[in-house]
Amino acid sequence: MKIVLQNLTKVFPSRNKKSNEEVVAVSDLTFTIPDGKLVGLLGPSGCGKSTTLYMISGLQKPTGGQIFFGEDDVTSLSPENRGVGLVFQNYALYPHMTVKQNILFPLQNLKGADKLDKNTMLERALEAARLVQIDELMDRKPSELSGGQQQRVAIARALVKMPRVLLLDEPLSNLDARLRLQTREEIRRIQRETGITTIFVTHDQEEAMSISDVIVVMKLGVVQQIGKPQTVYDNPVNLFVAKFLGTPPINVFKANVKGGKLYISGEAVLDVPGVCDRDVFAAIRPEGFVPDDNGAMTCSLSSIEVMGRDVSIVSKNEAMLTPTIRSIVDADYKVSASAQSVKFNLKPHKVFIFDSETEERIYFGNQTAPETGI
Amino acid sequence: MKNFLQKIKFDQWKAWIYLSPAIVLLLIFTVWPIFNTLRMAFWNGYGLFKELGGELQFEFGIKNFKWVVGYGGFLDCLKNTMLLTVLTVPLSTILALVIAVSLNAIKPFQRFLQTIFFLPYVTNSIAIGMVFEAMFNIVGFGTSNPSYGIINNILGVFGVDPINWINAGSGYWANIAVLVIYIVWNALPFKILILLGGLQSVNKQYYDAAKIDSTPRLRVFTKITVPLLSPMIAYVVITGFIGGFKEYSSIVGIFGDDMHAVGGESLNTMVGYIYKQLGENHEGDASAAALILFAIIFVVTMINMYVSKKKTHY
Amino acid sequence: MKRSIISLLLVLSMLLGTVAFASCVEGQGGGLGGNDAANKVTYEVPAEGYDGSEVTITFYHSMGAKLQTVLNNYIPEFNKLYPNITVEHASQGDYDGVRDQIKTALTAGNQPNIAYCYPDHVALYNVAKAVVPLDSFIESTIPVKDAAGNETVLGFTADQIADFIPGYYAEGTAFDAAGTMYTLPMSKSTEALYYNKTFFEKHGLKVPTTWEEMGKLCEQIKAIDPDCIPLGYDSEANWFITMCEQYGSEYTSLDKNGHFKFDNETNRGFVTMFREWHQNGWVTTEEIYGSYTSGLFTATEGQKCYMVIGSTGGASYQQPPQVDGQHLFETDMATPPQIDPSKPKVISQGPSLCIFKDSNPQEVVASWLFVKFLTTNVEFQAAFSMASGYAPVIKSVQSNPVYQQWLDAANGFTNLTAMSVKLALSQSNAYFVSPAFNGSSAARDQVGILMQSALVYKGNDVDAKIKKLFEDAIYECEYAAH
Amino acid sequence: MADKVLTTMHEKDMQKVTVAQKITKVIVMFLLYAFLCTMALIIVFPFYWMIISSLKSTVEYRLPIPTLFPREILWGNYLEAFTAANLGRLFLNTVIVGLVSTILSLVITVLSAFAFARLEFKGKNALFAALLATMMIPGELFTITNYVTVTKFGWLDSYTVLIVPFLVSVFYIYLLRQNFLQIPNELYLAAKVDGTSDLKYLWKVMIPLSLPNLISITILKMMGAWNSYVWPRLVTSTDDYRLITNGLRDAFTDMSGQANIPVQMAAVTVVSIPLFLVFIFLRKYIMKGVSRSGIKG
Repeated sequence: MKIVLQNLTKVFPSRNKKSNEEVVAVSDLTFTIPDGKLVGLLGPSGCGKSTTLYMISGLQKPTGGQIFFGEDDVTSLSPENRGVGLVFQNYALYPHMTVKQNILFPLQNLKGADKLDKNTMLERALEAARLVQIDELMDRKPSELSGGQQQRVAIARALVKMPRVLLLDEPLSNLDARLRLQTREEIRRIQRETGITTIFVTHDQEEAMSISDVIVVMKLGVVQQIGKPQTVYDNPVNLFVAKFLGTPPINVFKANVKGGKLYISGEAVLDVPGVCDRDVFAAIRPEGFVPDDNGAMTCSLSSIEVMGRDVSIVSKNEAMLTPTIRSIVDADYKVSASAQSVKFNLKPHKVFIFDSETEERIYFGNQTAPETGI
Repeated sequence: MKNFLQKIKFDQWKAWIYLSPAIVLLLIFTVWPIFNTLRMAFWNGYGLFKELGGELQFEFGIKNFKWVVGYGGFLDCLKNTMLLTVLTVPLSTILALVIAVSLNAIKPFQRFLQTIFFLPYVTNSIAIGMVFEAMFNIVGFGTSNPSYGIINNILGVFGVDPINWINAGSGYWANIAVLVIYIVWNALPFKILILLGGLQSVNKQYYDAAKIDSTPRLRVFTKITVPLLSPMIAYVVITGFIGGFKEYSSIVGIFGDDMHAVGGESLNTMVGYIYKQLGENHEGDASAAALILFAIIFVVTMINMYVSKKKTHY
Repeated sequence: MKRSIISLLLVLSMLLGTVAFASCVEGQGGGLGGNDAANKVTYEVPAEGYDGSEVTITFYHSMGAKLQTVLNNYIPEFNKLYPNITVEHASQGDYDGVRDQIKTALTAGNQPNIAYCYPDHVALYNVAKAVVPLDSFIESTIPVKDAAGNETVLGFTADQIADFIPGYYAEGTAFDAAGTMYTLPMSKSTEALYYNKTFFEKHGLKVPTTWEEMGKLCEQIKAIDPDCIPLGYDSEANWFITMCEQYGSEYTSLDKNGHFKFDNETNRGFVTMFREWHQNGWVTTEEIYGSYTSGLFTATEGQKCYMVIGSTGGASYQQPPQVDGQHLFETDMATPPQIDPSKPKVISQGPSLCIFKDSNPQEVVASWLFVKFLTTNVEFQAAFSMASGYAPVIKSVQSNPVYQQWLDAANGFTNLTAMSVKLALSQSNAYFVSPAFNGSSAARDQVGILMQSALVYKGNDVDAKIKKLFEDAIYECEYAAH
Repeated sequence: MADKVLTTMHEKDMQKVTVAQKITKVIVMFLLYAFLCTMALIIVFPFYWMIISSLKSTVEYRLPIPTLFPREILWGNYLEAFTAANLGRLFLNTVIVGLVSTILSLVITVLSAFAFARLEFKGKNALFAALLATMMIPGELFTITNYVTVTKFGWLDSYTVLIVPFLVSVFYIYLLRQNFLQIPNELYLAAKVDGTSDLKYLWKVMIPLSLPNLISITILKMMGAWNSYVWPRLVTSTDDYRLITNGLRDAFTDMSGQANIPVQMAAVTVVSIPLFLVFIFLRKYIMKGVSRSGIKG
């Protein structure tokens, strides 16, 4: 089922009683989540992504705007009546119930046409447990499980009633690195298998990029960009999005455009046809650097890190805004570690320039703005 | 290794130093009285005044216990004590639980109502006993136009005929009902305090999760709230049982030293019996009865703990 | 043969005892002991009497603020005579408070020197042999010189003894067969019949002097005002005990082998009769009514009663209510009804004083001097009586002009207190004393309960119920006194 | 599973559900408030009675048909309560006893709780269990023996006798131990590594972290001093050392041993007010303390 958010706004009254300042957590959010997709809400902490999720679940009431499930306006519907599944950040498994009881719990609440008999419930619970591979642990209590296992129980509990929408709030944040990798693949797999429209919240761009059909990047309650992960990565609409996506992070320089050329530290590094003269920020993906002894851009070399198939060159430039320039090149390329400086040519589609004041994207050459929406 | 052992030894005497003030005081003001009670319980017919009056030799034996158990009203005392405990503990616990959950569910006036519910915690029990008596008392009982007391007046609004709660000729169960109301009233604040505190420390997400799963209110209460509060409930029940077995002053507060309504059945309790024996200088009997009471409380508490270990979660 | 001799001896000794008992009642105006004067417990009074040394004595009582003021006014008077005796005093709440406090204090040897007491309390303290028998002091002729230079004897003079109201004085001898004196009366009240004089005059009713008349009167009043309860009796226990005394039936005895004798035909008889009265709506009591019956007596609306038998100490509560400055009626008082009006019996209440033994004999002597001062000082007795509404214990107070003036101000509208004291004084030949022993308080409690339970019994098998109530009461008494 | 995707509410009329949901909420809220208010009235009524009784005349108080509001308001009862009961001196005593016993009690409780929560020594668990067991014994029985003891010590009629016998409360030790146990042991070990002494650690870490509990204990202890009656009456014989409740009971009896209840109620009201205030302002701490006594461990 598709979910439509229309001008969704959430304002929290200030905690400090004396001042009347209000905190705008989500501001005028409008987008549509297509049926059966896995959507990642992404942004730094405090960007309003969790609030958005909770408004979709019904646990928080929007201050303004509307939410539609399919064609139905559910804005003022309480969570009980929305038929969503929610996996909490710290799982909120009922500590006094076994895994089985936890998973059965939502089924026992079903009413009317959805009501199930005991055997069906057990079957469904077992099925859900098998899906997340915890069918061996059914009689344990949450306190006897590892973080990853608990997380899977939480997913099973959310899934078992076959909700119309599955919501996950930072589901991987409590897991260690290896488990996180493994679990996110499972989430992906489960979502594919069930085809439930799924929204999950994370601050980890890599996580979002790796499993989402669509990502929504948010900042201070405002949506910055919505799109397929690769599209957003390849074609950010502003400096924030460019900086937020990608590991290692994008390298940002103070630059200016003069006569259709991009100048960094006085060097003309790239042709930018169609851009008039102005001060800009130039952002270059690590993979956008091509080392070339005759390259247009000169940087002072700090160190070279060989990491298996890639080589990471760490260098410096006086115009840079990021602490160091990190470029990733093929392992075949050999730079002498004793060299003082290194020269690069740039791949035009890996270079983005932004207005120095609005930080909005300035397109050049064959770069075009991405389609908005999904 | 040697260092480690030294550390343990150091910890040992340090711990005892820290504990010494408490232990010294407890030895003097708690342990010695217990020992003294034991001594008195096993001296046949022991009375302090008898000793003061020059009778210095008391036989060692269990005559005091026999005397206590042989008392014609002993079974009544036991019955009343048990009955009051068995009635008041569940009632006050359930009521406190419902109030605490209700309080936790509202926003406006929450603090105000909280404060009101805790008021009995800080009041003078002497005054409140008098007030309760006055509320249930029928003045002019047996006359053609008595004042039925405020409680009966209120019940009258709902069409209930005046009930003879505590006056002459009142029934045993009416007396018990008044005591139950009074004891429950007295016990509520502490229980609400504990349970509300427990509720407020329960992670809100469990309730969010329950909402998401469309859990009906009653099921949230029985399947989530009660189990999550079970340690607090167990605590309240255990202390309630211990308190219930020591019930005494509430009965005196309403029915006076006689501990029964005029012409009514005895409402005496175990502690009432102990006090009476103390009042008549039968310290030996009082001590024996206290030991019997202790044994009962001990057994009941153990059963309670055993049950609550099985029933409380995590 | 042997058996008959024994029984003969028993009968003889009982006869002798009764005669002796009767004679002592005559002689002492209500005392219990006396036949065995040689066996009186004695106390060794220091040969030098009071040696003038500095001592501090403590006095436990239950006086409210008003009475403490009176006491504080007279301690300096006492100190004018004996400047080296410091008197400290403290209220312990009520009479039971004093008793409980002293009971615990005795266990640690920390008792006060002087205390308010009721005979039952003294019986209790006597188990620990803690109370000083006073005969040795009373009879002492050791000279004492006070600070004013007057030389008197340590004990009482014959005049002083004669000045005491005999019924009150005899209360101090209720503890053993020998009649050892353990207490001196401090301030006394009794029971009186309060009645609505206006109502009585209006309907031409006669104040009853016997219970027979009372029964008839109740019936009469009930006919006039079917909605009333003619009579209220405040204390059920007093009622029972007084009835025993009036009938001459047994209540309790000092006999160690059977203290509790009240389960007898006569007593069951009057309890049955009064139950009948209650069931007829003629009489109620404080416990049954649910509040002091003065509430009924002074009611301005609804149900009323026209007579109350209650303490003279509570006289002010029987004052007629005022509506728009007008008294609704006039109250008058009389001696409560009797079985034989020629030999009236009324109970005596109110505190006596006892002295506790102490390791320092001078403290005991000093305490005696203070007790003697409190009980024989006319001004103090007068002031205390006026402040408390209790009767003084010495006759000469009545000739004190200030006191006389106070008594003369008595009236049935606003000053019932003085009227009640007057009545209490006029009944002085009617006081009786019940034996006091360890467990006598249980008897008092139990007969009160018995009376209440019997009166309210609604079933059919009255005799069996009353029999059972008496048996239960005896069982509880004996259990308590074991 | 994938083929059985639920369509729980598709067929339902959202408008209807929303309205029904609103109505349910209103009804539930109404019932909640009605229940709470009824209970609150029941709880408050005795206090109301206390206050109106304190304003009645003795005669009105003894009326067979009690009045719900005094016919004539007698503020004089309050004046009488103040003058008759020597409340000033008793108040001072209560404050002194309350303060001193609270401070000493806190020290003893903190030290003991620390030993039980952090130190390892032989017989720790047995000792702790024994302490808890003493809570089960009817304390009334101790009174006589303790009275003899303090008399032998020569403590009667002193502040000492009011303070010392009740310094140790097993309940408070238990309460604080539970609190201390919740403070991670790592903090203590870290402090040990840094060479911080126990007392300094207690003062700098444990005490600040368990402050709400300590404040609760303080309040409960003060309230205890305020309400204690039997013991002070037993061991003191003059107003120099008596506490406030003793004054309440003893000052207003007349010769026939009957209490002047309206004046007594006035005194009770006066004496209750400081407690109410303390309670209203510090309710948070009392609640926290009691509820934190926790059961775990």
